[in-house]
Amino acid sequence: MFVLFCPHCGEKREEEEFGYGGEAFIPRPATPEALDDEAWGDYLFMRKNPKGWHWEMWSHNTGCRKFFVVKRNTATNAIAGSWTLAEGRKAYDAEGGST
Amino acid sequence: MSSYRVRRPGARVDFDKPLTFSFDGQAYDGFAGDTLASALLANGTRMLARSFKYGRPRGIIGTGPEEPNALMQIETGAHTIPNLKATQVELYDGLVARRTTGWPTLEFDLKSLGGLFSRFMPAGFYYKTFQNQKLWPKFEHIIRQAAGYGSAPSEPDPETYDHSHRHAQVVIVGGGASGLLAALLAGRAGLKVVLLDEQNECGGWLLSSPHSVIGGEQASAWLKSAVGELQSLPNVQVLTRTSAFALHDMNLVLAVEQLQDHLPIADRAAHQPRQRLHRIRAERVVLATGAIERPLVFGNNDVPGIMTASALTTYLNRYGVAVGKRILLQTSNDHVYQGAADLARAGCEVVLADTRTRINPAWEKRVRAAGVDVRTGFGIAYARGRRAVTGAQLVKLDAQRNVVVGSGPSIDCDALGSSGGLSPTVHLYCHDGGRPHWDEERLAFVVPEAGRAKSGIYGVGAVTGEFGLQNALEQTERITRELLSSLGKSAPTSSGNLKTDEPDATPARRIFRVPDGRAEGHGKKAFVDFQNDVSAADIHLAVRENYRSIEHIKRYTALGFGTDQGKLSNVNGFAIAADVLGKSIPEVGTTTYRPAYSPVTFGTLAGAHAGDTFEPRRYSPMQAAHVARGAEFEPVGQWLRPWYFPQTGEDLHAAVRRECLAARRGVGIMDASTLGKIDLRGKDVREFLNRVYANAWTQLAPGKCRYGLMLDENGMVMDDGVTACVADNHFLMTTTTGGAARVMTWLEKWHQTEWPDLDVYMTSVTDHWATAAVVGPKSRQVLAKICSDIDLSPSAFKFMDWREGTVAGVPARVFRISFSGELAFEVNVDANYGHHVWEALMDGGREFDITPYGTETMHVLRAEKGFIIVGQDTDGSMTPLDLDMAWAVGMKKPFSFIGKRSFARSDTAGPNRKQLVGLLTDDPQIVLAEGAQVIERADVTPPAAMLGHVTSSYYSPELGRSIALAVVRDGIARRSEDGHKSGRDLLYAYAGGKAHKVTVVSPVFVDPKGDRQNV
Amino acid sequence: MRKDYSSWSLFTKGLRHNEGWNPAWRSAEPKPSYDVVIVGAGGHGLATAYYLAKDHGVRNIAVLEKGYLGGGNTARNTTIVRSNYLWDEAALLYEHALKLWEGLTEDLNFNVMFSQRGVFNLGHTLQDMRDIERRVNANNLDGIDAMVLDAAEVKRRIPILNTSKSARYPVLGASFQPRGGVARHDAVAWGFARAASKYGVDIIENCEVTGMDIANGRIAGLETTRGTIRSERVGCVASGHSSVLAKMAGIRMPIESHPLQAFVSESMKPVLDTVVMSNAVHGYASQSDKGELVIGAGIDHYTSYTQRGSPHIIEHTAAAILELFPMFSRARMNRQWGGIVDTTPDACPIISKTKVKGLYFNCGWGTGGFKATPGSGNVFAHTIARDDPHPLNRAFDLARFSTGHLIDEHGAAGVAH
Amino acid sequence: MSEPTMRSPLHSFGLEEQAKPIDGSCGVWANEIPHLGYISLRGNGTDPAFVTAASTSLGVSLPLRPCTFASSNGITILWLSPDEWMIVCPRAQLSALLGSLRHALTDVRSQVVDNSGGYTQVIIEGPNALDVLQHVSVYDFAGLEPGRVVGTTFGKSSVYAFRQGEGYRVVIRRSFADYIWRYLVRAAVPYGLGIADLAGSRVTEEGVPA
Repeated sequence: MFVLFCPHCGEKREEEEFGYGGEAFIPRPATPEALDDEAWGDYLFMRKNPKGWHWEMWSHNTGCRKFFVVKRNTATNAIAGSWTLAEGRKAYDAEGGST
Repeated sequence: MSSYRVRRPGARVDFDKPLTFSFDGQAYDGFAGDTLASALLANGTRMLARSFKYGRPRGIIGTGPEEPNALMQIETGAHTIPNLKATQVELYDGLVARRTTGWPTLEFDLKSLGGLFSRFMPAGFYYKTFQNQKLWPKFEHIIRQAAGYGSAPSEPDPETYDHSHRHAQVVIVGGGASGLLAALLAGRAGLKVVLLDEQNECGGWLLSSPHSVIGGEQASAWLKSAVGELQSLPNVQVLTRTSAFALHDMNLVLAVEQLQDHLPIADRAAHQPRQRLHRIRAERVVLATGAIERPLVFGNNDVPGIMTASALTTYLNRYGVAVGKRILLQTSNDHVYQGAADLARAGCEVVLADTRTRINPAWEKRVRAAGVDVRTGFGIAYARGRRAVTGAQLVKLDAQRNVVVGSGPSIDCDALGSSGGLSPTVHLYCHDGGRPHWDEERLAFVVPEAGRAKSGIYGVGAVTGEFGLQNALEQTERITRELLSSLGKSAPTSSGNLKTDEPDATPARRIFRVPDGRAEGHGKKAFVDFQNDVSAADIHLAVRENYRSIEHIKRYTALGFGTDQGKLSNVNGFAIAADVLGKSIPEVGTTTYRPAYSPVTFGTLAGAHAGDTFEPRRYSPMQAAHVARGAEFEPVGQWLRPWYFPQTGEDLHAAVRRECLAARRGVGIMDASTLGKIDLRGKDVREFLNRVYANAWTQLAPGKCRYGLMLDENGMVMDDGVTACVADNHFLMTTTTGGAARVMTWLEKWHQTEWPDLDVYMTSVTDHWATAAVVGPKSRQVLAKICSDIDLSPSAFKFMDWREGTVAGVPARVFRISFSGELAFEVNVDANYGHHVWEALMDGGREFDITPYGTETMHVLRAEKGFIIVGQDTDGSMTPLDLDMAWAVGMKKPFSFIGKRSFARSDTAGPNRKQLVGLLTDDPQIVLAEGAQVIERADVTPPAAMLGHVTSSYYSPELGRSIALAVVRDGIARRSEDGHKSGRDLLYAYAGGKAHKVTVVSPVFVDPKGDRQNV
Repeated sequence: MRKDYSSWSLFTKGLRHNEGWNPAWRSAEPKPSYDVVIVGAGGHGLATAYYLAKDHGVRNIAVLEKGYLGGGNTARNTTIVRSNYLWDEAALLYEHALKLWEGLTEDLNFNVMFSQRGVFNLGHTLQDMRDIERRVNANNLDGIDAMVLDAAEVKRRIPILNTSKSARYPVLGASFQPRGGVARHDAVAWGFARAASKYGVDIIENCEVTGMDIANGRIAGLETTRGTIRSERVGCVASGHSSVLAKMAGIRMPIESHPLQAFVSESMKPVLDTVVMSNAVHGYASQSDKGELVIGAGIDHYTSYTQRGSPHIIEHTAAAILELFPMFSRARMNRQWGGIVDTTPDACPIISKTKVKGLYFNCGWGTGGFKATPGSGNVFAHTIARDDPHPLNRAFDLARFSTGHLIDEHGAAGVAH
Repeated sequence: MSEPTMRSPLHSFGLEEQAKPIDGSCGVWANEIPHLGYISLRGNGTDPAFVTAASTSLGVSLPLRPCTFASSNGITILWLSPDEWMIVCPRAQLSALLGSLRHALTDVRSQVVDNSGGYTQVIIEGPNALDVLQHVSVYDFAGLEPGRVVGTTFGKSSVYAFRQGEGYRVVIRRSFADYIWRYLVRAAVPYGLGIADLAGSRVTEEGVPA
């Protein structure tokens, strides 16, 4: 069971306070109608699901109700850090946006 | 006192407090401080179980959680507990214990007949026989008759359990010498420390060895002062009778504290839970879990009276029980020597057979001085005796290789202890992904001493392979200082003199299976896992059959799968497998363990999540009013809602019929408080709504309401509800009862992740508003009686309008919306006034015979109108178009709203979609089953193609006939508008073996033009 | 195939100290090339190899396993077998499997202890009962045994079940599939391994795939920790690790790998002779022939490959089981564990060709994999052998995530099992 | 028609009748503080216009540090998130505060919502109050300092909790109140639970003591 640092509340809290929000940084296509079925299906359903470092979202359900970004290793459950959505995006981009 | 009792100085039993208890109906004596095991041994009981597979007589082997045989049924009736290990049951006066194996009696066990044919029942024999699938149930029945140890009680549990969530800087698991020292150092440094020990007092091995020396004083004195100091430190909490059973990610230790089981039932405190689950989140975890001695594997090593050597010592020194008068000890190492001397000094005749030819001279001198007969270079080929050990045949071993080189003496004994070395208790270290490593010198899987310091996990003492007391203490001090400095602390003073009187250790012999000079499988059965009757030969067989991975070996033979979790057996099993495979032990695999370290009561896991606090039950503000009126309730999500309000003698159908007619012809009232409500405000609210709803919201004026459909990005309907425009930048959304939380999170997610720039805030006001829906042609008259400041006239207050005013003296928002198709007003007030307003409406409606109704009538009324219930008429595979609700989809909105793009996919846009329709049975009195399948022909011979299913079905009192909603393939085109021209409207609905003829019609059965809600 | 496991062989070999038993399967060294390579020696992969050899005459087959065979979800599930799914596509696929289960022990000459003790799915709300009615009727029309039972009948059949009306989730009824039951999970992998091996299939353990050789849109071979293996047909059956393999082929998968936990009690005298599942309280239980209660928990919400989940899930499940069976309050959990389940958006598997010619995937079974083992292997073998899906798995292709033809089984798949 | 009367979420437990003055007889004392005013306030904590307008109209500075609260003049403002606060006030001040807030924030990106029907407050005091909170919540209450407020779990529901005076306050949602109270009572059994008499104390007069 994890302890996650909520970047808004500024505290480490137990996992039970949080909800898992799935893979982070899957932007909604700006013009969905311009996509073919496969590209739309990719956005809807395809996920990286890496074995290793994973950028993901959690929401602090019982606390500030904010979504934030966590970088977690799915092979070990080690956590590299938590960020607000905006800060997380910067950190993710600085890594080249890869896993 | 029985002849097995020895008054040992330093023993932890109180000879001044005699107790009585019973085992299998016979009364016995014991003393306070005994375990059930020590008391039984003191009474001379040797056989107290039969083995699982072969029915062999079995006795006590160990002293704690490693015990594989002595599984007991403790107490009777509602208090009974199955499978407790006698070694862990603290004796109390009046304790009732029963055996869990041996049928019909312990003396004669039916399984022992099978045991005679054990050569035909090797590991995995099930897989090779009983291959007739038809006969297998019969075989299985017989197998199940013989299965299992104890029994669960058949009555509800009279005791309770709870959880406690703690946070500590340092958690130390194990209160032996190392754990105590670590706790002292951390405690003195001012850290918040929790020390856990599974026994009734701290001390660990020191309790079995009270005459050891630490820093010049006796261990018992050192122990007393250490415990005393810890108790004086306010920042240190010592929890005894508390077994740490799991270590989870990020240093979460789970431990069970026993609060009651050691007390006579009559003395247990009713207000205290039986057990408490501590969930302790720690910055640092120190594993000081010690080690468990493993026995050697030799022929007939399961005969009662054969134990681990340390168990013999513990029973003597801690419990004052000399298990035998003539004792044979078999060892491969130094650990048994102190105990051998103690046993001899206690008056036992002791023969010590060491498999080594070169033994520790210092120890040899000490034991010989005590009168021990030491024989070197001998192993036990097999033990003698059946229900109690009577002796053993020794063989001469080669000095290096584990082979027999000659015969040895036959030695008589009435107790036999063996030691193959110590197995560190590495269980917890494995739970969160740690892997112990094999130490070939110490012949043990050990936790590295710095553990995984990076993640805050340390090991000290025997668990790291430091088996000597002095070494362990010195190492503990060193490691604990490292730990302290990692937390920015230092140990203020030296822990003083930690010197002991142990001689330097001599290397142990690498031996696990003592050879008997015969090929494996030819000699006497030599057990590795006692509880699962796994012998050395079984491991050989597994390897022979190519079950070569250690996991295969374990699973094929069941090695380590018992309730002792392989504490005695795993290393021996690994070593034997390694020998057969010609590999080293680490090549065979690393031992790993899963929680629980020792079994945990289900009730403890559940804690307070039981009975009326199992899960939240949510109530509306008007709950008391409903209870007072005799409502029956229906769980809807977490809520409990009134289902119907039966009057005397009414069943569901009669009540619903009365309620429906009241709403259609007079006035009814329903509690709609449970609907989700979200207040949205900001200048971009309309745009936000345009994006999250299928509908368009740009034109909705203040004072107006609109029904909306919410879709997921897959285009499927996920929620619906009415949203009101309060002001240009202010809306109030309602959601389904079950969907409220999901919708709130959904909206927040979109806003936070995709559209943070939209000026909109949303706040749940579900609980703020109490909502009473007043429904029916007379609803206006009812409302008029208690609301004077809203013009309720049809021209001033139209359908889908809302107004602010005062109802029953309370500020209210009144919505003229309808889920029944009738004239209706939904009155919303501050929930604190919900009960008051409900009663006021009931009072005001009395002259109109106002009738409260529940969810069932609500369902009938809405089904008569073809209004959907999301989750009942939809199942996550329905688009608005499938529901024939294109009117609620704003395809022209500039922003591609959530779900829109998915409509255009080939399948979603394709033909033959399932679509919402109405169904009418030919026989108007037949009410179809909800969930009936719609088929084309009356022939129901499988496979019959299904076109859809009935989603809602009721008897309509208004129409005097049954009605149903269904989703049917291409249903909209099948609807019968003008007779049965094409015949495609004629179908069958199948349920419970019957097919009923139905006609596909429009889903709107009552008032198709919608006139009634507009009056 | 010679049936060399029998009571007679136990007798004769027993007389000779059980020294005459042969290896259950042959451990092979990898050859340079195979006609078909199956990646993943779990139940599904081994079954695929077995049916490829037996039904399709393919002889030159290898099954690669990164660990030991049957060590993934085959070894970690709660052994429930049933076919009462909601949608035709899924129900017929699982029913195909169930029919194979019914002959599997004899077919494999290996007792997989398939015990048809029946499976109850409890209904606790009116909507549960609607869903049960819908599913049972659909099952009947598909020729699958199923019935709806009311609360009194459920109580009669499971006397120890708490059917009190005051329960948080009172039992209103159940669906019951008499032919459902449990099987011995490890035996399924071993039985298929042994049978496939007899057909000459090479089972290669400790052989991890590290890369795929794809040229001109065709699979040509695999890089492994035991060298390069060439093959023009590769079937991946790697459950939780499917995304990792797919990435090697440049394919995106609609899969997320989640921990799924389970636990067993200590062995107790049998009191529960059937399988009981409940979506509403989130738990399910059966009692093994050894007397252990085998209990499945819900899925952990986050993704993980660690084979362990969070303890509050276990605690919740224990509470759920006590809500159903209060008499187990004083029973004890002996051991808990976790598997990695590969979940899809519609809780249905993917048994599909891919855009890489000759590369096939069988994954996404989520919590339903064990019960499908023989059926999954059977239709996947067909798909690989013919380079064309079997009619029963045609609907389970990857294209459905583009066309929108999802088969939403969340309701019937319900809690993990 | 009867006069409008309020029923608090825990009304059905009849706590008022069971209340007695706090003494040494129980390890835990608890009771509901009913009928307070609750205002949900949303706005951007980094927007000076919002913060100033809200603080001025409330007469209390909006707490901006995460997980803190501010009390003054009987009003308590709980920080819930960077853009959300809960204002707890005596009922008597509710409409005035709502009015002045809405007025002050008319042109500022914000939301002011009366949520008074949706919440109630429970006070938990006594020597074992911390033990009880450790039973019911995963939060490290031993480490909760005065002046801090946290949103956390309470069994399988959630609460906002803060320390005030000798004890703790939990703000709970109305529909969960029945569950939360039962859960609390259950957790308190080992220590003995007394229903604290709060009548006449400043607690009920002002909602929350300064």
